[in-house]
Amino acid sequence: MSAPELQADTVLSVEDLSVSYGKVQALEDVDIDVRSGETVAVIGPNGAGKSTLVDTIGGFHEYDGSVRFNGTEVADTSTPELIENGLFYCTERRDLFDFMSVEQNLRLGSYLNGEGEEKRLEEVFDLFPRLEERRSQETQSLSGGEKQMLSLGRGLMSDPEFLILDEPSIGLAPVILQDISEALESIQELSVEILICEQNITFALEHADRLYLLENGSVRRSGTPDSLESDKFVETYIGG
Amino acid sequence: MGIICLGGLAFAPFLLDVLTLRQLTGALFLGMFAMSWDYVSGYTGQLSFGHSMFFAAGGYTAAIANLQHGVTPALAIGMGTAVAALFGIVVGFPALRLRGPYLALITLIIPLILVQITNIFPDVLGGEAGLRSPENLISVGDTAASILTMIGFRRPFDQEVFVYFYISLMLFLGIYALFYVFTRSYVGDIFTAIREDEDAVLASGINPAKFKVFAFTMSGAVGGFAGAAFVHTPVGSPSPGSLLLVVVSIEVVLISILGGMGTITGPAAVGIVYYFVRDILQTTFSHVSMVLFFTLALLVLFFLPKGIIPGLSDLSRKILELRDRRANPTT
Amino acid sequence: MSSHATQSVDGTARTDDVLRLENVTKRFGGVVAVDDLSFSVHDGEILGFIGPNGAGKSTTFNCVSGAFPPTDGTVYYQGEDITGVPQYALVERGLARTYQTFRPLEDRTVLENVSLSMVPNKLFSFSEFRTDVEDRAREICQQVGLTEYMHQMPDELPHAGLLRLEVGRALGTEPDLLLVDEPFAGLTPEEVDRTATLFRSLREDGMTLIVIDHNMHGLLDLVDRVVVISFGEKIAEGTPDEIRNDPTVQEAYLGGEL
Amino acid sequence: LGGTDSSGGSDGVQIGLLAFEPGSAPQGTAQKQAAQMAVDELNDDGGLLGEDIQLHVANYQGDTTTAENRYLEFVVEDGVDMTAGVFRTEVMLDLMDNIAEHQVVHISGGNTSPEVSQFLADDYDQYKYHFRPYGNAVIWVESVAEFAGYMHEEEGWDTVGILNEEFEWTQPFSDDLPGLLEDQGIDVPYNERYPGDTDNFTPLFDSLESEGVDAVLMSMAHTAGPAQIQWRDEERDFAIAGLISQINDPGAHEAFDGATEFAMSNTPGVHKAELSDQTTSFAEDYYDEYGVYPNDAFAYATYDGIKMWAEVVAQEETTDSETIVPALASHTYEGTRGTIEFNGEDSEFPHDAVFGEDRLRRVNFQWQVDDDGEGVQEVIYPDDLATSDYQEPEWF
Amino acid sequence: MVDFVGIAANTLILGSLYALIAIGFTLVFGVAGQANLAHGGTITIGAFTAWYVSGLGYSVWIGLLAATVTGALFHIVLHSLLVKHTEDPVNVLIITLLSWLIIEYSFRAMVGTSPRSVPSMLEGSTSIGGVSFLYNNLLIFVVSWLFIIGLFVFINHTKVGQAIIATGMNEKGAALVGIDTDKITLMVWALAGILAGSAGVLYGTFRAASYDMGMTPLVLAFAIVILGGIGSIRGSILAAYIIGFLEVFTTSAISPRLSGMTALILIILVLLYKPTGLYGRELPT
Ligand SMILES: Nc1ncnc2c1ncn2[C@@H]1O[C@H](COP(=O)(O)OP(=O)(O)OP(=O)(O)O)[C@@H](O)[C@H]1O
Ligand SMILES: Nc1ncnc2c1ncn2[C@@H]1O[C@H](COP(=O)(O)OP(=O)(O)OP(=O)(O)O)[C@@H](O)[C@H]1O
Ligand SMILES: CC(C)C[C@H](N)C(=O)O
Ligand SMILES: [Mg+2]
Ligand SMILES: [Mg+2]
Repeated sequence: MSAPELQADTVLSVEDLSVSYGKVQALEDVDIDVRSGETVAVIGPNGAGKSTLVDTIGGFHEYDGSVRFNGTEVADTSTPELIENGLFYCTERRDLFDFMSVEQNLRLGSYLNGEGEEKRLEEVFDLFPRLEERRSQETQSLSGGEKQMLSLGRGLMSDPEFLILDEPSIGLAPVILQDISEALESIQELSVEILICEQNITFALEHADRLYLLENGSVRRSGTPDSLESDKFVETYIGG
Repeated sequence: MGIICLGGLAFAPFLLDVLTLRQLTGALFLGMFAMSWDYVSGYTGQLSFGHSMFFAAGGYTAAIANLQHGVTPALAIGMGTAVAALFGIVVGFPALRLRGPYLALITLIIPLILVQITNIFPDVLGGEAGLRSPENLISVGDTAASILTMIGFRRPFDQEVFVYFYISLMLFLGIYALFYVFTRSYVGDIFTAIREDEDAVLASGINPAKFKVFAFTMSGAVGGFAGAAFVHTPVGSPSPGSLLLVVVSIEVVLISILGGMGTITGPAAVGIVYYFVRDILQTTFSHVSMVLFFTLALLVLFFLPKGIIPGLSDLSRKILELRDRRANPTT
Repeated sequence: MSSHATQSVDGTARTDDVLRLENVTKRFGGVVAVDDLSFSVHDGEILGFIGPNGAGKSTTFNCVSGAFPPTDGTVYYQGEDITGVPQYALVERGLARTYQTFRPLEDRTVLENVSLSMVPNKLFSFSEFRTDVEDRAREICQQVGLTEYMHQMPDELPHAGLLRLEVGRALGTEPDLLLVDEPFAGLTPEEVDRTATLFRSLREDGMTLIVIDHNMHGLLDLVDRVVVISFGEKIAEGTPDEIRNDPTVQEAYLGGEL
Repeated sequence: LGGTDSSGGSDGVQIGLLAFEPGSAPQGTAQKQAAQMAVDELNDDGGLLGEDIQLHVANYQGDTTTAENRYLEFVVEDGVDMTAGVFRTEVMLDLMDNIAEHQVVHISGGNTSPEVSQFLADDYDQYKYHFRPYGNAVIWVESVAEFAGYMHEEEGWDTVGILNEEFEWTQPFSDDLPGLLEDQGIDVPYNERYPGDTDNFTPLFDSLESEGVDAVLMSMAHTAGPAQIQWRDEERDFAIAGLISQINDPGAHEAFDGATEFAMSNTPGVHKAELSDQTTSFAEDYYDEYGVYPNDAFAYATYDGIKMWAEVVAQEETTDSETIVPALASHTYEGTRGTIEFNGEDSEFPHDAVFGEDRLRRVNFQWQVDDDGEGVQEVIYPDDLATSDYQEPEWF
Repeated sequence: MVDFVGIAANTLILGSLYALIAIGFTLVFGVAGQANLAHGGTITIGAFTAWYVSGLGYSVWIGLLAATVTGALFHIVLHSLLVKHTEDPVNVLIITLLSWLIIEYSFRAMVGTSPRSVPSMLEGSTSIGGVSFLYNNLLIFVVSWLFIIGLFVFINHTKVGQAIIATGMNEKGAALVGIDTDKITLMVWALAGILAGSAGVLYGTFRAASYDMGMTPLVLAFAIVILGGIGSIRGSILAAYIIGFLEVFTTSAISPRLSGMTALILIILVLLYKPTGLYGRELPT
């Protein structure tokens, strides 16, 4: 049990969460929380259940246990309501609108929050000039990395207060990764909470205030980057 | 289960009255048509909404060959099959370029056009009325007739029904076996892979085009063969209503889906049942019969989306599991 | 073999080239995805193929593997001009690839997925006995580390599992040259090592590989040689060390020293 | 056990009627009602051969396979002594072989193509079981042509278009009608056939108008609704006549929401035409029974056919086909529309009813609206039967 | 003699009517990926609603209004009761086909086989440049275009319209940006119901209402959608006019017997040449 004063500013709290796909138990009794202004990373081997976790938080799965965002249970909230409340989730598969232009995709990012759309569009283009170049290209023909940028850009268009990123570094060239790192930092400055699932540990350690290590659907370790870096268990996982 | 059904079919003439037996003969052909659809559409996922073109190609060719050119029935059936196979090739090629609904539309359109063509050339193609029935495949010989009389089939009508039932049953089983063997071989694996993802098939070093054309050709040939044989029996005639109209194509699709796509057995069995259910409703409910019939089909499909046969076996498996669990409550 | 193998525009070609691209260009409307690209791959090597996002790597793979023909230029495989030859025919000739986005057949198990790639591209064939195929498919599953998943459906696989399945399916076609698109994406370092080991062992067995990836730790440790492209053009070529230290590459791709 | 001889026929005289959608379609409903009335009357008079007649009605849904199944149920299962009905030529053609095989008398009630009697002309012995107590389309075409000649004289129909629905029975309208019209000095610039599922007549009517026709002669049995409605709504500048089967039904005016007004058609019988001294009494009895007047060939001929057959059966004291067929073929019967007699074996159309002054006749009527706003089928030709003058649409 | 002005006039009217029918179909097809064959039944429902309402003594305009309601209602019920719970697109196709047949045969049992005339929306006619036009037909043209333009603006220039398209492309993606996809899908169905219901009324005033009136327009709608390219409203309108023209032209200038055929043959040729239709996109695999 965490201390009462910590609970006060908990934005997302996951308690005793279990999720299964038919016979496959993907998550078991997971407890995770994200507090105001924090960046939290979830790391762990392939198939650990990271995507399942964030998918559940995004409202796409039925679950046992409790997942509360801003105090309300996700199961009782529709995905649009979650977005309305400031959550934005960039999925591992990106889920872009393939036959729309880059710009249309971005604009739909601010579907529920049309105010300041133009300004944010400029900001996204500043962050990813490549997207501005490809502004009217059909999304399906973008390269893998370009799609990843667009996915992030679309997330930013909603002016999120709480951003979930599932493997934002996947398929990105090192140069772009640096850009994304910078973008993430500037988002962090806006006191937006961020929950990242990452495989790229260096990237995760660099940005996270706290980390959770997930394995076989359960949390094995959690703590600050410093506390974890010296952890034997994590070390073996990171593999040096 | 299957064995009981087969046994029932084999002894049907001794179990059913002569008119029901005659209807069963017609139902067997519906089953053959449905199987030919399932072979291409159920397996490769290339939806054809105009399979009647093959039945008609076979049936009309055979009838014209026999009626207008005096070709013997057996040869005429062969010619019908060949022409239908040709249709299969002709449709198979666009199927290489067209996917999903695009292909469905093209296949739907072809019989629509054919119907109009038969109307434009009523002299050769018989128009709306269809052609007269060509010669029967065989006639009941004297010795056969006397044997049949001995086992209780006295009237020539009864004897004819008896003989053609067995002919149809042989064709039905032959076609079933043929499709069964093909779909259970690696060819079936490739067909279903094409249905799932053609690019994955390409990446596996298999040319999906070749297999698609093959599927259409073989399905067309078999459908055409059934159509050609059909018109040479006393139950069938080369008319748009029984071979060509869109309704025929749609019924075949409906049967296959109700029976379970990609199973061959399902469409074959449901084809037979379908024929009888429709007829029973028709005679008992007259003009609301079709409303009832389609509502029934809708409910079946809604509650057993995978079709009757797969759906029922799923269901029975579930019930068995449940019973197991009840039997050993500890587990 | 063919005379092509010895003649070349820039004279860099060697007779043991498995694959050679000459002046390959691919345009999509106004976009030039691949721009006059030439390079070659030697027999038995593992070539790294890198470049920024959108540089045209996957497009190059597509042009080579027969997904679509290049707008311009020629592709030679084992000395023969294969420009525009359809993919299935190339697979039959021993050129296979994996996709950046996975496309398993969702309706069948992992084992059956792998088996399919071993099925003959013939309408009537009795030569392949199903048990043989299955044994071989099992072997491949073991080789790529899918033993425990053999009888599961693709949608039950974790990310890495899908990736292995992708490789497994390609292996089923018994390729001589394998093009791999981003095999390390989303893998843990441990998984990256395992995959790299698999590639090395394939190479031991005589296979040639081209690998695209953005994971520089994983890739540069694995490959013998690297070709770097940017905006569709080749900007550098050399050993991993040369590439690591190449200022152009650092600027365009690595974003500083690694 | 299967295959036993079930054609008993011991439980009274039985009649099987193949009707098209009785209860919903006017054609089948008329057939069923007329047959029922004939049978009831016969039974009231003591039945046939000392027993009551039993009527079986089957809906064949306009489909050949269904028709064949129902037909076989009649002859094989029920062992009926006679069958009647069938209004589609296409279906009838298909049944001819079954009739030949089972050798049961069939009295048609609606189908009209000469192709049907062609079977008898080609092979009388095999197909002689079929009778059609109202003739065929060739006669009808003559009657329509005669009417057009009359209108040519009276109303100045100098140019006439022909438009036929694509069905077997309309073939004589396409083939024979133009010649018959031209012989009378009528110009025929337009002669087309259109698909039976047409519902857009605008372009067709445009073409007719641009040919400057005074009238169009149509033959159709399925598309009268849209054709009539569009003709009226678009206020087409030509009269419409011919053989429009659906508007021969006395309920058509109401069914088509009044769109039939001013349209004309040709029929073997309509209740206002005093074709015989029985016409009115039959029509009124029928009206009393069912609340509608009898319809076209479907009601009159079905009724007459059954009565005529019963008369022959009573006379021969058997229902056996081999006795009945020759007897019926040479019988003369006073029916609701005049005297029925069948063409002989060697005529062009064996077993179709004979037409002529003292035999059957055909009439042309027009839908007119009476003072109460009710639609009435007024006979306008031939003169001796006419009940009203031709009315020109007010928009001409 | 070929009457070109008449052909042009008829094409304009027919084409707009076809377009109205087809875009409802394309919306559902493009957005929800569901081929709704019951669209043909909706046309029948719309036409008979207007027939019934005008039979009660109200104006056809009220009938038109009522038909938009019944059309939308039918689609809402169909979708929420059946289609929503059916995953396989092929099953959706067959289930909607069966629903259509049930509607057809129910009307057949209730109203019978004979066609009914829906009163004109506006009586009388006028002559423009020597060709006479029924006011009703001009109205069909105008009303169709009002619906089409309204839809066009809605789809392309409103957020909800974009959400409709987005939902069609990627449902999860749409949910991620906050689109209530269930609501959108239902809305699209209702919208298509409105379009088909009113098309039924227009069709009824133009031709006649009958139980099987949906067949021809549905086959054409299917053809139009595919010729135009799935999901493309622009393509549908163009294709509707092409098909309308061919039908009118063949009937008037070649032979009525070929009227249904030329358009069909053209479709085959176009699709063989351009498998994704005029404005089509590759189907996502
Ligand atoms: N749709 C599904 N059906 C069945 N099992 C699934 C499904 N999706 C995921 N799983 C299983 O659930 C477990 C967790 O998967 P998840 O995708 O959440 O892992 P992950 O940590 O995100 O992995 P990765 O790093 O590879 O993305 C895995 O074992 C996977 O096989
Ligand atoms: N069909 C197409 N139409 C238009 N542009 C295209 C098409 N396919 C690819 N492109 C463009 O070509 C460029 C190269 O794409 P490609 O997928 O080859 O990049 P890549 O090097 O594989 O990048 P990544 O590492 O991000 O996967 C990109 O800018 C992409 O947007
Ligand atoms: C005029 C109608 C009674 C003709 C009928 N439909 C036939 O086929 O012969
Ligand atoms: Mg994941
Ligand atoms: Mg790529």
